[in-house]
Amino acid sequence: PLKSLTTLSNEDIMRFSRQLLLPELGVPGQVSLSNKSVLVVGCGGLGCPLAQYLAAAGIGRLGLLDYDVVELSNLHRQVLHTELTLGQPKALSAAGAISRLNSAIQCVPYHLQLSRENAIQLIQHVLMYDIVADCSDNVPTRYLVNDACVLTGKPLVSASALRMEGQLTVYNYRGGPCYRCLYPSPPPPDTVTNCSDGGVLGVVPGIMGCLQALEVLKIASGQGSSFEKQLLMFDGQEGRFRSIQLRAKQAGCAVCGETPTVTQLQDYERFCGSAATDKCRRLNLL
Amino acid sequence: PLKSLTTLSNEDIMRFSRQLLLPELGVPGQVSLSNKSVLVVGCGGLGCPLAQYLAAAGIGRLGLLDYDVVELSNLHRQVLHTELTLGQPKALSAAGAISRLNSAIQCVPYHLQLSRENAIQLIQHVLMYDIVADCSDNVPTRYLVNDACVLTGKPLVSASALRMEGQLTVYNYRGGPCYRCLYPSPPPPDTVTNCSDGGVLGVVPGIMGCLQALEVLKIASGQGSSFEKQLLMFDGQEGRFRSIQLRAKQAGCAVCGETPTVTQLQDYERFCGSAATDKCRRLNLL
Amino acid sequence: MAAPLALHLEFGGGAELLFDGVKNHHVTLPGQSDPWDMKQLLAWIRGNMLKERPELFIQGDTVRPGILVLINDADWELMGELEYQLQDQDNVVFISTLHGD
Amino acid sequence: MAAPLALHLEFGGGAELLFDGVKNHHVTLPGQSDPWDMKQLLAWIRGNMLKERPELFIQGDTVRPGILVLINDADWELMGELEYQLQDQDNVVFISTLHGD
Ligand SMILES: [Zn+2]
Ligand SMILES: [Zn+2]
Repeated sequence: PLKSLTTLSNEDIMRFSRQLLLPELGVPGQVSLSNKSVLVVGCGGLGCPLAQYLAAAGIGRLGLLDYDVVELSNLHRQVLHTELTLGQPKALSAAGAISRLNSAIQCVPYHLQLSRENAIQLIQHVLMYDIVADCSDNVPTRYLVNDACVLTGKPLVSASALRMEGQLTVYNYRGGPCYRCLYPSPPPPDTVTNCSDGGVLGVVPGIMGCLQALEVLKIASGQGSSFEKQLLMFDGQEGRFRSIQLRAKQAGCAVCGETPTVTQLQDYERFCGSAATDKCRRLNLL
Repeated sequence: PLKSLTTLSNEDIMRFSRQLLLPELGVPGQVSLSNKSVLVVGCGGLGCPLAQYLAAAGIGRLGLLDYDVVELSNLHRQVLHTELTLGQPKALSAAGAISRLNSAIQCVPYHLQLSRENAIQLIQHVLMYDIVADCSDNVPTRYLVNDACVLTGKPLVSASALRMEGQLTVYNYRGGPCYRCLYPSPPPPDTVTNCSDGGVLGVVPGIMGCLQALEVLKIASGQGSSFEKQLLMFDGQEGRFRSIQLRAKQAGCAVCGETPTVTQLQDYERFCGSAATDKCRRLNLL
Repeated sequence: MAAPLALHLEFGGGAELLFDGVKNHHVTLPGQSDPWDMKQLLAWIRGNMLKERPELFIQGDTVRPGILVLINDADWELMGELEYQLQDQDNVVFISTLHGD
Repeated sequence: MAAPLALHLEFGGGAELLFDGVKNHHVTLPGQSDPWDMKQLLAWIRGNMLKERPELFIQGDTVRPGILVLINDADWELMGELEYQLQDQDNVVFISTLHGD
């Protein structure tokens, strides 16, 4: 756990002066940010802007988790990586960029493919963080991260993007639903499109990752979120946002319900019938 | 002007593969992006994410204009700058970061304080660009940039952010209003708050700059914008977006109307009664 | 005998690709003796709008996993799901969950 | 004699700071013989809601430069500006223009 600070250094006061002026944040909010840790699952199109703005704002510790290495086709949206870090693990490339922006942040890279085998390890990682941000690129990881957050009681700020659309919700927070409450069964594998298949305009995950960072900062500073029972939908082609009122936490949910059947992490690739990566191409129908 | 490309290189096809898949963009849209130039006025909280995503997406040339140097209090929101570029002109610091992300972009830094004296120079700069993005931090510059765009016939994608709120509109585009159509008279100087006075949560200009980049990309690729007669308002505290229908271009507008009185650039500091910087503190009332 | 029902149907998140890529559809359901409910609307969409591979949209008598249904900007779970009785001018959205980064 | 009028007034972009920092106000205008218009609403706000320095909000009989007025999510220029006749349950927004980066 982070050592608990109660004041800001003179350098912090200079660096954060423009946000210390905000009545919604102020010194107590800034101190709270510096005592919080956030696990970022996925250092791609969402994770890059998210980690960038969390580090800039002074979150105390960032865990950066990714299984992948930087490829040229990532650079149109994964803006922490550069031509010089092609081939490097994304978690390391992102950590390097973060420390150039704010060297005071504790940055912990995890170059790790999530699987049944390292599920216990993941739970232990999640336990060490206050908030989890799901920036992953595949369905099995989204169920895995959800279940890990419910089992450890952590709020999950989740965003996703594809083509010119994005979605954002906060799960498992203040009586709101978890991912499984909304989606008890995984989608049939041949209906799932990822960014490799369907494409994505890079700035769309940029917008969604920034919005995700804002909700993390609001939770971390004690303001609370606007999205624990809401889904924000963005259509970039029409330039349109829509907020949807979501169901409450479901009594019958397999993981957060009254009589849960999921009490430890499972084999999510088998559960979803697909791999925990966005690499292998599938039927490109939906 | 940019030399006109008609095809993509193999490296471009690799780099942009995920956005080439989009039917809204495709190869013609990508070729169009690579033939377009964008002048970014202000390399601060809006200009940084904007320039980052325009460069990542393959805009052919970026002009980066700023009068200021990087300070520690900028780093919570101006994410192209780093601890290593403290004290450097922002235009240069931003250009360096941009070329690490995409070395094929022509990046032209202008370290320049806009004033009556260099107005002719500004008009000549604007003439060389296809689209202008207003990311500036003060009222006189917003009128100056507006008038320069109207006089040269360029679309102006304008965003602003303060505290936890943001606003976005596209001016002077396809029959929509210009900034003066909406605001014929400048606000009294003692009602104007800037980020130095009022503060800003860093990720709020992050969100607005990304949204601004999306509209620039839509215009540059031929999709057109959603905001030429609309104002997008964002309230970050409530997590709420709202789209407002705006007035049409005004026949009586002093610069874009039927009998314009503003036919060349003026003294905007005198017109507004305030300086073209966000440095000098003013009454902190609104 | 109830009057015909005008609805605004929207498809998003990729679900529109099953409907010729068109996101917005204004449809009119014919008048019938009982009120229209969501279950009947799904059957009507299957019979009148879905061109091919209906199993990518409907499984059994409900939507397939991974599609969220919204009635007038609220999760249909809050509205009674399949039993919700449609009103004239209702807005019904079918949104495919996104998973990309 | 027209009935009292319930309005939802919103202030944003900093304009709320003139109203104790409160963005949302539900107000009821008393019944009067003629319909209420925007000009009268501004005078009513000045007399009943503005605590100090009214010139930061109102100049002459209209809002000061740099404040945009929206009636039911449309620019008031489209609605007749000061002459617009208010309806019960109207939503009126006063938004201060932002200039920061
Ligand atoms: Zn649940
Ligand atoms: Zn005009």
